[in-house]
Amino acid sequence: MTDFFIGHVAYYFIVALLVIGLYGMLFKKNFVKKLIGMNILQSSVILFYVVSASKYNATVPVIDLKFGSDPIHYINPLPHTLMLTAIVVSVATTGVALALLIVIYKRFQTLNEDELLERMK
Amino acid sequence: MIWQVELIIYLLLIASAVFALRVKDLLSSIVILSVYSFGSAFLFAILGAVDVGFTEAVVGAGLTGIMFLAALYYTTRKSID
Amino acid sequence: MKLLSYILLISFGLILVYAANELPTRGDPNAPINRDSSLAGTPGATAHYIRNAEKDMKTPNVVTTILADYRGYDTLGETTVIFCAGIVVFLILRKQKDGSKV
Amino acid sequence: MVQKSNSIIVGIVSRFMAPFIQLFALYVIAHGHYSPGGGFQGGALLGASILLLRLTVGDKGSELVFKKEFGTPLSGFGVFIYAAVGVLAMIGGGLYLDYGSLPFAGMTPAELRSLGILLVETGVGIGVMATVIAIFDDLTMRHFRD
Repeated sequence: MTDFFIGHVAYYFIVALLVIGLYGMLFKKNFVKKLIGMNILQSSVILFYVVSASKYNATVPVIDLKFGSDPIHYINPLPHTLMLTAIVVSVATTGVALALLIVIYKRFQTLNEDELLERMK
Repeated sequence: MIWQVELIIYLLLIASAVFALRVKDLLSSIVILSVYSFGSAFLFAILGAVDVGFTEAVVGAGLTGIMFLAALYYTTRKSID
Repeated sequence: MKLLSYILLISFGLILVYAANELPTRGDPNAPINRDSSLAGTPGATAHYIRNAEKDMKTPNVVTTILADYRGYDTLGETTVIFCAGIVVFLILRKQKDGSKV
Repeated sequence: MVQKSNSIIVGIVSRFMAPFIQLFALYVIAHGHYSPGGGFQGGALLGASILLLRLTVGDKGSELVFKKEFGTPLSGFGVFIYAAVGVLAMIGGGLYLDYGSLPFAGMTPAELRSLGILLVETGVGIGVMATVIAIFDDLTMRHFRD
């Protein structure tokens, strides 16, 4: 039971982070808060991939002469690569979203969802 | 891969995520988001993903915060919820 | 209506927790992601990358080799995505010629 | 439009720190073969050093380092370097982005692949750096002030 908990506790926390991010995106009315929730959600998904790539009794994926190139000694590098690109794309999407926020504020003078819907009429 | 250390960082992550969404002032909210990013970068590093941790520390804790600040400079920092 | 949304959110989290119980133990060397070959018998990608990285391109950092060489086409598209994001921000925020509001 | 910082200490310390950050970023790009690092991290660090100058020294001082007009064209140039390396491999007789057949004489395919990775990472670094700076400059454009 303890072993199961230790092996799976990371997943539970990641689910909690994902739900928190989703809560921020769905229930917060302020657009910046929604963006912060989106960042938290993205980060939790990246965390999930990295956690699932980890391996006991293994080292970082840089080939070491002491171990040779046997895959059993190294952590799985493929999810790291994919998540590396995901992080850099996330900063680009954040930039686009912030540009849209600035345009919205310049035109409607608000960042609140309800007020925005009211003023768009 | 010491799971007690990981547990502490996960608790820090959850606390910072909740507070980043709860705080009324958007400026402090962004600073707490940077704390969240840096904590997750530390977690990546101890999970063995040094490249991902490096990137997250530079991008998540640095550049994203700067961009949010630049956007807040032209909008408002008050939030109702 | 708000209560229903909360219930949906919490049940979504519970479903994810239930699904996470079926995942392999974290760090298990025999998990499907770390296996040498898949269930169908085809060789696993990761093992191939780690075995051949040093021999193929004299680069010890396996993440760099996968990023730039084995999956170079992927990274090309990804760089294009970043470039497009820069262009889009420029197009959204540029000064309008007729002086109209953005 | 970012104003110059009023504090002398912030200005001097950030002007002192920025070249070292850039040096470290170049080291990260060039040494990405042997240690954690590569184009994305080095480019983000280069961009961060310029943004540090933008935030503390102000627009006038930091445009001596990186002009605002260069942001968007340079990001396209980074992508161009990446694609051009692929075309170069095609000229050498291989497939697209197959660095083993780059047309440089006197090198084994393994060394050619190592060189190709370095060229590609340079392109990625330039692209990421320029895009980050361009996004920041667009977000803080002058005509939004009035």
